[in-house]
Amino acid sequence: MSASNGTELTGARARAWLLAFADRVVADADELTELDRQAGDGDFGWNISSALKRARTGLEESGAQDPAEVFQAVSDAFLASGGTSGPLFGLWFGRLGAGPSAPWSVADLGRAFETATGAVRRLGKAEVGHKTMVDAMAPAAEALTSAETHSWREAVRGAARAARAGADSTSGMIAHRGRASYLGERVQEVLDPGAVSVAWFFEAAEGA
Amino acid sequence: MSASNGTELTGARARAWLLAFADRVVADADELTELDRQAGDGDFGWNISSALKRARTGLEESGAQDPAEVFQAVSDAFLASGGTSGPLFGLWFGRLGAGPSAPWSVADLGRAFETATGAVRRLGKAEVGHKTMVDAMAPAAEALTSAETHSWREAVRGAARAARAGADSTSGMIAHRGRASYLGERVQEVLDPGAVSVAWFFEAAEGA
Amino acid sequence: MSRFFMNERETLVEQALEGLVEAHGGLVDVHTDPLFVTRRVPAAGKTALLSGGGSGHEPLHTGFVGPGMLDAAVPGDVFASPTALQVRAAIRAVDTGEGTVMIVKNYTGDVLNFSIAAELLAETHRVEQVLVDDDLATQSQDEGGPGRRGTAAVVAVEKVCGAAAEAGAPVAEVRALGQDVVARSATLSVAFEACTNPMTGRRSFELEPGEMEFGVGIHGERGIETRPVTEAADLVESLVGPLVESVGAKRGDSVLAIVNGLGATHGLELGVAARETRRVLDGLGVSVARTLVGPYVTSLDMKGLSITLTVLTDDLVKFWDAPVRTPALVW
Amino acid sequence: MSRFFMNERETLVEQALEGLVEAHGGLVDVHTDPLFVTRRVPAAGKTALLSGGGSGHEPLHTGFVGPGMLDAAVPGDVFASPTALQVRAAIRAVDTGEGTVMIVKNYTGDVLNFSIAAELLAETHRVEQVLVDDDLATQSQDEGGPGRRGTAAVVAVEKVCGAAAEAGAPVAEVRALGQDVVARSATLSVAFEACTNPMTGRRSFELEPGEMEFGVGIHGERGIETRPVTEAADLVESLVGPLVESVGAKRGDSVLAIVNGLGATHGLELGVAARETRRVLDGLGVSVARTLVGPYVTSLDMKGLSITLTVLTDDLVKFWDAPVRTPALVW
Ligand SMILES: Nc1ncnc2c1ncn2[C@@H]1O[C@H](COP(=O)(O)OP(=O)(O)O)[C@@H](O)[C@H]1O
Ligand SMILES: Nc1ncnc2c1ncn2[C@@H]1O[C@H](COP(=O)(O)OP(=O)(O)O)[C@@H](O)[C@H]1O
Ligand SMILES: [Mg+2]
Ligand SMILES: [Mg+2]
Ligand SMILES: [Mg+2]
Ligand SMILES: [Mg+2]
Repeated sequence: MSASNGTELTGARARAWLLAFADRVVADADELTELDRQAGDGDFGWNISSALKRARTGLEESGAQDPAEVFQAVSDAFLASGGTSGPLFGLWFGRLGAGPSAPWSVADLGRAFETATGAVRRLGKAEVGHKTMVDAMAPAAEALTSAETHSWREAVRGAARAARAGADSTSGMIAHRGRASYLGERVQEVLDPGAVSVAWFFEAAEGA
Repeated sequence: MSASNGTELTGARARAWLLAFADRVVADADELTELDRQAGDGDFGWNISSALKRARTGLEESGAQDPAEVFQAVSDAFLASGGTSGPLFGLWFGRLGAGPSAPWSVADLGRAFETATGAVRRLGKAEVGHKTMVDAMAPAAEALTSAETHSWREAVRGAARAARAGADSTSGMIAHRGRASYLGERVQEVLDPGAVSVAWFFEAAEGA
Repeated sequence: MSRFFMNERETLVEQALEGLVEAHGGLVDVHTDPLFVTRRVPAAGKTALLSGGGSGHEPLHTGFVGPGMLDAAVPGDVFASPTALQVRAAIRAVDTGEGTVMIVKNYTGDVLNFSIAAELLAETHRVEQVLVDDDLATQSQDEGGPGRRGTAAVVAVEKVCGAAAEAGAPVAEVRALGQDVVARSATLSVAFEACTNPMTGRRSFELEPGEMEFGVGIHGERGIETRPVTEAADLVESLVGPLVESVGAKRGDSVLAIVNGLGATHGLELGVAARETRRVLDGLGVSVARTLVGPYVTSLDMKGLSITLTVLTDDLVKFWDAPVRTPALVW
Repeated sequence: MSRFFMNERETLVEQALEGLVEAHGGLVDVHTDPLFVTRRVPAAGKTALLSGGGSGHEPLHTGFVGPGMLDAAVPGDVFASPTALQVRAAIRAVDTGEGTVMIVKNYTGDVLNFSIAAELLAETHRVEQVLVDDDLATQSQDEGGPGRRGTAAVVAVEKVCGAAAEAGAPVAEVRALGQDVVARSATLSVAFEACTNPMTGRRSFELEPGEMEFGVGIHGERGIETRPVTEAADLVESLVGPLVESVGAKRGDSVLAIVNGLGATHGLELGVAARETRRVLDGLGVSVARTLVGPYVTSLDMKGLSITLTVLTDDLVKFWDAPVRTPALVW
């Protein structure tokens, strides 16, 4: 489903990206659930894959013209799924969905993810180091903003690498937000499932 | 605690017998419970050892003069312990407790156990082959009745052997009474715990 | 391996009853030595209604003592019948001269002890017995055998007899009504996980993943068959089908459905079971006039459920709907 | 390995609610798309009272809808907050112009979704929030952190606010009263066995024989410490001691004690716990004026219990005693 090696994020490419992300999450939901079982309440894989299944159906049927439309559809699916991750991802994708109604340049990408991540940080009162999805979102957004390239593929490769590093860094952290914070040092070594899913999100872009 | 090699069951010997029985049951209650777990509701070891603990306290303090008094005390303890085995053993020992108020000859023993076992058969509507305590009680009573000896030791040895054979025969039987009857062939190979406890009862006499 | 929350095993039932009074002291009193439970405010001038049996089935029977239901409950040790002496003391405490109806679940131990108690009082008290034997899984051809077990239909019997007694029905009538409810009722149970022995922490039987035990009773005993687990819809069909046939419910009949949790079954699961019960009966044209859903007759922490159907008459609906005020049932 | 009785996982919560209506159709209605539960007979001219949260805690909150308690309950999926759109729809359905008080257990997901719902209605509805954060185990120094979890004290809050709203208290008063109950309450929980994930059949954590998990919440998460199991008496002391200190109960004070089963805990066990709670408080000179014992705030089939203490005033006793008629609480 890989689109041409262009410099822009088109609607079609965004669709492919989100579908690849959804496929990955649905296939590997148990991995996320297991992390949430260890450090939270064991429903994260179910929560996120329910939302993305709903999103997938919507996307498969829609002929979204630009990235914003695609992100908005995904946002709606998350907002209809509750939990903690539901509204946070709903907000994240919702802010992306408020981006330009046209193909996005790498600069557009950077701006959109900065804004979206800022909203999540405010709503969740979460900063980098708190062991949440923000630990993967923030470095990815930063990588996109400071990308010294006009190539979509290179930009997202950098974002994926940053998100993965951010997710990995959550192992070793003592959580300050979310359910893992109740367990403190007892789950210090467990990866944050929200952050892992964000890494998967950017990794899915690499193939799109 | 073994009394002289006499021909009679004295009060002291009856007391020693019952205490030995109680000790055996309390020590090995888990074995009975496990049988009842497999074929019933898993409380037999608890039921019978609670009753015998109560009986033991009574017996240790009392200076029972004859066997009837000893059996009566044990009957009271069983009647105060409920379950199915409670009233049945209560009746059995109760009928024994109605025997002669003097040391018992082997012939007295035979008569007393025949009467007592008959009462259990009537109340429980249980016959030999139904996979209950009666499968050990009946052959033991018969062995005592037909004992061609005046020696207490020989008589109870025969009763113990008969009770043990009766208890062993319950493995292979399909139950017609008690909870095991609900399970039919599924627990055909399981020994009936009530019958096993009766075998222990007569075996305890051998050392008394 | 599991753990039962208690102090010494010897004091378990009595201490738990102290807790019942702690929570429902306005409704019930506990008598010790011997142990039994009565209403806080005794009723006079009515048929006395009493039940009992082994503990471990709570809220049965102690949770059903109060206006509109039982006058007394006599708890044995866990899964063991109470003694005849307990039952006798309870009858003496609640019989105010109008006679007593004892509701007895059909288990050898209960039948023995309750019968002995009644016989002990034969000279002085009029004591009648309703024998509850609703468990379809233990239907047997064995003449003189123990017969069907008594399980969750006992709740319907206690509620209906309780209302009738409260309304002034004499002993014979209360007894006949109870026996009629029994004749109109049948129950089937299934377990997904056995209960834990409070002493040993061991389960009463083991199931492999994907297995369930069909036709269990309420004492942790195995059922009649180990079957592969199925979805709720299919499972409820396999329970309700035989029940409908057994009670002879026909198109147009009204039934009471008791969807009962055996201990560790969650409210969500019981909700699904209630929904499926209604669906299956709708499909057969049988109307579910009343439904009771909850853990009312438990088997310690057994994970499973039972479904009871009782074919209703207008009178039975009236008695079912009559006010009741007990620790476990209030309306 | 255990099994959750259901059909497809997707339909679990909705089908379970159909079962709730099956059993309590006279009291509650279920609305779908979006999903929420209201009283069958809507109340008008009073402050609307609403709560909700993840499912799996039944009878909380859907079992507390009815006269004297909630006007609506908004259930999420198992252990997952409902969506803001569900909450908004429920508020719209029950707010008759007098305003709404939302009772929210303190979890990030619930706080987010309920707050978003209130903001969405800011122009048209007066919506106030009571935040319940009674779980002593999650007391933390972390400024801006999630704070204490909300657990079983929510029952006291819903009962008291429900009575006040029924009695005509305006929004601000109901809210203040609720917040006051929260301030007077604390809860500690302990688990002997973790709950089972409905999807995987796996336990949320494993304990070795002889271990218990101290300070758990109601989502199957581990507690603050794994400890060796102790007898009921010692264990209750270790729960009640810190609670008394936290709520500042002094000799002569009266408290409400909620002895709550987490799912698979048996009535006998809860009875013993209630008895021990009274014993420990007696020893401290604190009077247990009211006790609620049962599985009211569950964590699926978790084996364990929580104890909640609320320091009472005469007014709170009055509101606690006021009549209530819901699926799970009637008096
Ligand atoms: N305050 C917060 N800010 C940002 N992300 C958060 C916050 N709290 C939790 N999260 C993220 O949400 C994930 C858990 O989501 P989910 O399982 O849906 O929540 P829960 O079951 O705790 O309601 C965590 O892995 C974490 O990444
Ligand atoms: N009808 C009966 N007649 C004689 N003995 C019986 C009868 N039913 C059961 N028993 C005996 O009782 C034993 C079980 O006793 P117990 O565990 O106290 O009973 P339960 O738990 O079934 O009430 C059985 O092993 C059997 O020997
Ligand atoms: Mg989670
Ligand atoms: Mg037994
Ligand atoms: Mg028993
Ligand atoms: Mg959750």
